[in-house]
Amino acid sequence: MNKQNKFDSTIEKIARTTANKTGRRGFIGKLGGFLVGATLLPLLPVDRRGRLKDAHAATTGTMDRSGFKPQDHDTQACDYWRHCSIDGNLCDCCGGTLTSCPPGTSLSPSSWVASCYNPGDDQTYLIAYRDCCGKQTCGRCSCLNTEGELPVYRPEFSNDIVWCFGADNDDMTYHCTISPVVGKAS
Amino acid sequence: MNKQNKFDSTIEKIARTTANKTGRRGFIGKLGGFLVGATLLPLLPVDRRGRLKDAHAATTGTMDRSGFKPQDHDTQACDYWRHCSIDGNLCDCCGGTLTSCPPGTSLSPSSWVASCYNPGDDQTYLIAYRDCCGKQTCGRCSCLNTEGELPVYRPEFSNDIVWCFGADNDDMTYHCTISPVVGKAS
Amino acid sequence: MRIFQHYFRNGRSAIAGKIAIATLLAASQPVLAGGAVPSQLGSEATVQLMDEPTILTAPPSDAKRVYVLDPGAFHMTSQIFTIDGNNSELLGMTDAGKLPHVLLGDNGNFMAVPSTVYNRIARGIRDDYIEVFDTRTLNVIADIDIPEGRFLTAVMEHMATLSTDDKHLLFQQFSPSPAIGLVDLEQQKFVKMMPIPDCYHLFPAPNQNVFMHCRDGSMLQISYDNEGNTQQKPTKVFHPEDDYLFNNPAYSRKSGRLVWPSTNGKIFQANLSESGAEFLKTIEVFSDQQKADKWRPGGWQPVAYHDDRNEIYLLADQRAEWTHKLPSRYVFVIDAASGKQLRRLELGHEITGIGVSQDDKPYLFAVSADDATLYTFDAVTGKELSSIDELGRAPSMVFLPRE
Amino acid sequence: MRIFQHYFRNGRSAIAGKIAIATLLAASQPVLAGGAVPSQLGSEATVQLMDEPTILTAPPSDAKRVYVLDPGAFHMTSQIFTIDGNNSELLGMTDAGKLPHVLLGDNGNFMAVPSTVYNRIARGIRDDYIEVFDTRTLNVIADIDIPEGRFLTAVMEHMATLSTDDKHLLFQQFSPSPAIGLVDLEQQKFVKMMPIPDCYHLFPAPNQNVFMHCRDGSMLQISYDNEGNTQQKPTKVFHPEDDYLFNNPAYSRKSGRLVWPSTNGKIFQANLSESGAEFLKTIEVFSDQQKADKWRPGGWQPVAYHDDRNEIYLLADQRAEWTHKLPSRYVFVIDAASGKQLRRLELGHEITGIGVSQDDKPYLFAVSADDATLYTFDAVTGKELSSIDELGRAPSMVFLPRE
Repeated sequence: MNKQNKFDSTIEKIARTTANKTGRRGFIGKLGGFLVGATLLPLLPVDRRGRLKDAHAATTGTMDRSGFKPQDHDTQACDYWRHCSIDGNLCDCCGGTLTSCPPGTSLSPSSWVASCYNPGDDQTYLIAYRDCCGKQTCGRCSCLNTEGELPVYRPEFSNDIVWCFGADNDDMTYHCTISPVVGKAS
Repeated sequence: MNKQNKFDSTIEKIARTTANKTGRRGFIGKLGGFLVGATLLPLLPVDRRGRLKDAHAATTGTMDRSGFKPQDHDTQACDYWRHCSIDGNLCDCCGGTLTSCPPGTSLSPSSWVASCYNPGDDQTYLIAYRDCCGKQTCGRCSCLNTEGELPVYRPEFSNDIVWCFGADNDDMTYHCTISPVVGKAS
Repeated sequence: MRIFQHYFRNGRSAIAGKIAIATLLAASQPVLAGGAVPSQLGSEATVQLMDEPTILTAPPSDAKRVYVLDPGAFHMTSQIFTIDGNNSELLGMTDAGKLPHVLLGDNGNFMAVPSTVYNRIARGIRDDYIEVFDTRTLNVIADIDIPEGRFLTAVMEHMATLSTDDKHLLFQQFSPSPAIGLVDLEQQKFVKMMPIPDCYHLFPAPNQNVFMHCRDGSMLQISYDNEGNTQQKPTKVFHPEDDYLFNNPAYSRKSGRLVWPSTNGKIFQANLSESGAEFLKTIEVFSDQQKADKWRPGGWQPVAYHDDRNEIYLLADQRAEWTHKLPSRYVFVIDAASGKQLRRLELGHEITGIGVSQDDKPYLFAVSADDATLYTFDAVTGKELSSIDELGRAPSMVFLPRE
Repeated sequence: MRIFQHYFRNGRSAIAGKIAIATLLAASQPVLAGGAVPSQLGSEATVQLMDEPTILTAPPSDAKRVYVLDPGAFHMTSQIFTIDGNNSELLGMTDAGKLPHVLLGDNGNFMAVPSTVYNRIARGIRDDYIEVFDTRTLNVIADIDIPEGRFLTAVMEHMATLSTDDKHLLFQQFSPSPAIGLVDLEQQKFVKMMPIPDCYHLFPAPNQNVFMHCRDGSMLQISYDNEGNTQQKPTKVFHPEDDYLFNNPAYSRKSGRLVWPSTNGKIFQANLSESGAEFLKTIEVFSDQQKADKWRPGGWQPVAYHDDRNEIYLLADQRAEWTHKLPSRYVFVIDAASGKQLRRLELGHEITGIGVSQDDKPYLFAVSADDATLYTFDAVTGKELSSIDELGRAPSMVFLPRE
């Protein structure tokens, strides 16, 4: 319950930051304040233990109504902490990795963001989800996580959009999602 | 076992008829002899009891390695006797009926044939399977029946071909299959 | 109705013309496609049958006609299932491309489907278009080219709409800049991308008006003429920033009633008309005790509204925060005037989206993406009446005429 | 190899040219597609990351590279999964249209995929084409237009083929008349539809020869020149009419060995070369006792052949007659010279199709359409080594380099 509260306050902070930068009633806010902080953070919770490849990689860790319960050891499970706001397929199960697109896809430079809690170091990080585009839906490791996910009128937090803006060849087609870290969110 | 033998001999009869008409080593034979007989037969095992619509029409009656075991009461099950050589979807589950295509599809005038045993009257009938075309695969009531089904080099008995030759708009795309009767096969 | 007849008179020949061009193109290829019956197949290819195969036509639409959309999970192709909701009988299917909209016009007599395809499955040349189908024959009666501007999201019912008089179709563009695409259905042609500010959803009102919801919590009223010139007027802010509204509100083209729940259990309502937006008192759905018991709304298409009964149907379950898109097993029926809970229906299945028929013996239609099944309930008693399964990969939305 | 390098030198620019044309076409539309990052998204759209996202490249192909094809059930789109068979690791996916072929050339360095799409999902304008992919980047290195003549059947491995030198690609037409489509891969262009009699499958032999199997039980040897002129010569009849051959025989482009089981448990073999077809002694796979116990072959891709070990792998199970397409749970390993059963592998899963790696520690790859899973076994001991699941809707075939 404590962690949940902490998480909520992070999301609220993002929302307020956005509002502050642009005025509550402005159009779309910017995460500028965040980014400055983020790029100064040298230590990242990147998993350096190598990937725990499970040959039998059925979709696991699916969220239910009891909420998102993050773990920090299996990047190919839906409940891996960085995936807290992914509605789609983990690229790690599609020929990519946690932060790389599969061969033959195109990486969109645009992203939606969420604030995810890492149980490994008890810290919260900002994740910028990027879609790998130009192939049909991967179909493996399908996750529906919605931690901090906002409606479409707050597009920068919405995971319902095909986030392929700026992808090669104008391919607005969804294949899978990677979970790179922007930086600490608190 | 008796029925199985009877069935086999029917298939063989078709094969021989085909061969006789065109010579064993000719190209593709004709079912001419059959058709003359068939069109003279007035009595057909058409189900006149009305359709037994099951609101919960999951795929049922799927064939296993013990072989095709026909029944004569549920036209929406894979094991309904007329479907003995269907590899695909029953139009009866797709908005059509046993002998009608669903709205918006096109009916191919071409067909593959098989000889199916009707347990209701202990007779064997020739069925000319026709594909309804121009929409993507229906997906409901998927059956893989292969009673009397022959390899592609005997195309008139092969259910692996997209049988949309002659369909409207050249749409060589498979939606579902109907099971009209040609006539008695013995 | 006039438009519909127009399609039949002129639309058909327009389509036939397109197909003729396609055939000409094909004929310039060295070899034709497989249209003709191959000569080497012989007589069995056109064997004479004792049965008389036909192509069916669906019965006319009624209040309990239901369309179920399976867009998959952002897949490149979709299926729309036409179902007779009286008895859960499947009447036919319609194909569409990536993340299509399903727009029912003329009391359900036609269906317009804005759609997107690529010529190499998920890459290559993009093509956006609107197909109009006769809902009895499921034949295409118009195929209208539009700019490649559809905003591709998990399907949100009101990101495209027919005007209240069925004369126009409007669809939303997000990139490269916000706009509404205006399509003239009578002329069967695209008119213009009409620039707008950063607003979302399209709720039509009479006389070429449409309302959108903007990021700041206000609505924007847009009047447009036949050439796509607009006048735009904002309403007041009607909901706080931290009440996050669901992506799929209920809106009645007939009455102009907008019913919009938030993830924390409030319902915002407005009556939209040419003269503006009239906002109603916000409903707090759950009691303090229910909130303490973690009752919250959830699902993809979580709300339906019955015009004549003035009843709101809301999908809900006991759940943690931030699980607002997961399915629910219950529907709370709320009086839209008083905000009181009238009854709670236990559906017994994991339901993704709901709709209610607008007749006086209403049925509640509830689709489960998990089960790929549409369940039908008596909307008053909550009794399960029938169901139909095998509806594709992940059917997530239901559509009814006149809603 | 030469062809492959050619693609890299020239193919790329050809493709780039096509895309440029596509862009020009798009630019003539009133509004462009969503390629640019929408201005209204602001800086978060291109936020700077601590991680460095990249696009991966697969390691070079080896003998244990496996491709699994999921064509669905006559669906309009397909997926091809690239898998490192050493450890069942998925390396990437490739899209294709309706009932595509998977043709591996240059020891697995490129993959050619003849495919078919329609511009309105399953109707409208048909487009047949061949895409050539670099198997490391999975990028398209050529897109070759062909006439709309592909014979659309549940995918049969040998209805399209590369020539033994990878210079040509051949595909089969059935309607309106039987023919082979000849494609020049070096020139990246379609050459000609070459008329043939009523024969099926394409088994390439050196120096522009290809063999087909005809309805009467003979083979037809076809020599073709670069312009698509043919010389055709029939072989003797090599199997009786009532031995129904499976639709998917095993054929080694390397050795010219054709291994073709019938549904009643015989195996016909031939060595195909420029000088003709040499037919080997027919193998009777099962003993009288095994036949009495109803052992019969079955599956969609029921046979594989290991060149150096001269071993035949045959999917089989105890089954009724006329169940030849249902999956099997066992593989019988047969000495191709003596016809003797060497060993029987119990797979423990319902297997649809098999392939074997051509190295000296061969793995048997077995795909289950029911489980949507590829299982990997030691081909000698039969021990299950690994598996990978969630491979689409109904993956039914495996392909390996050099087979």
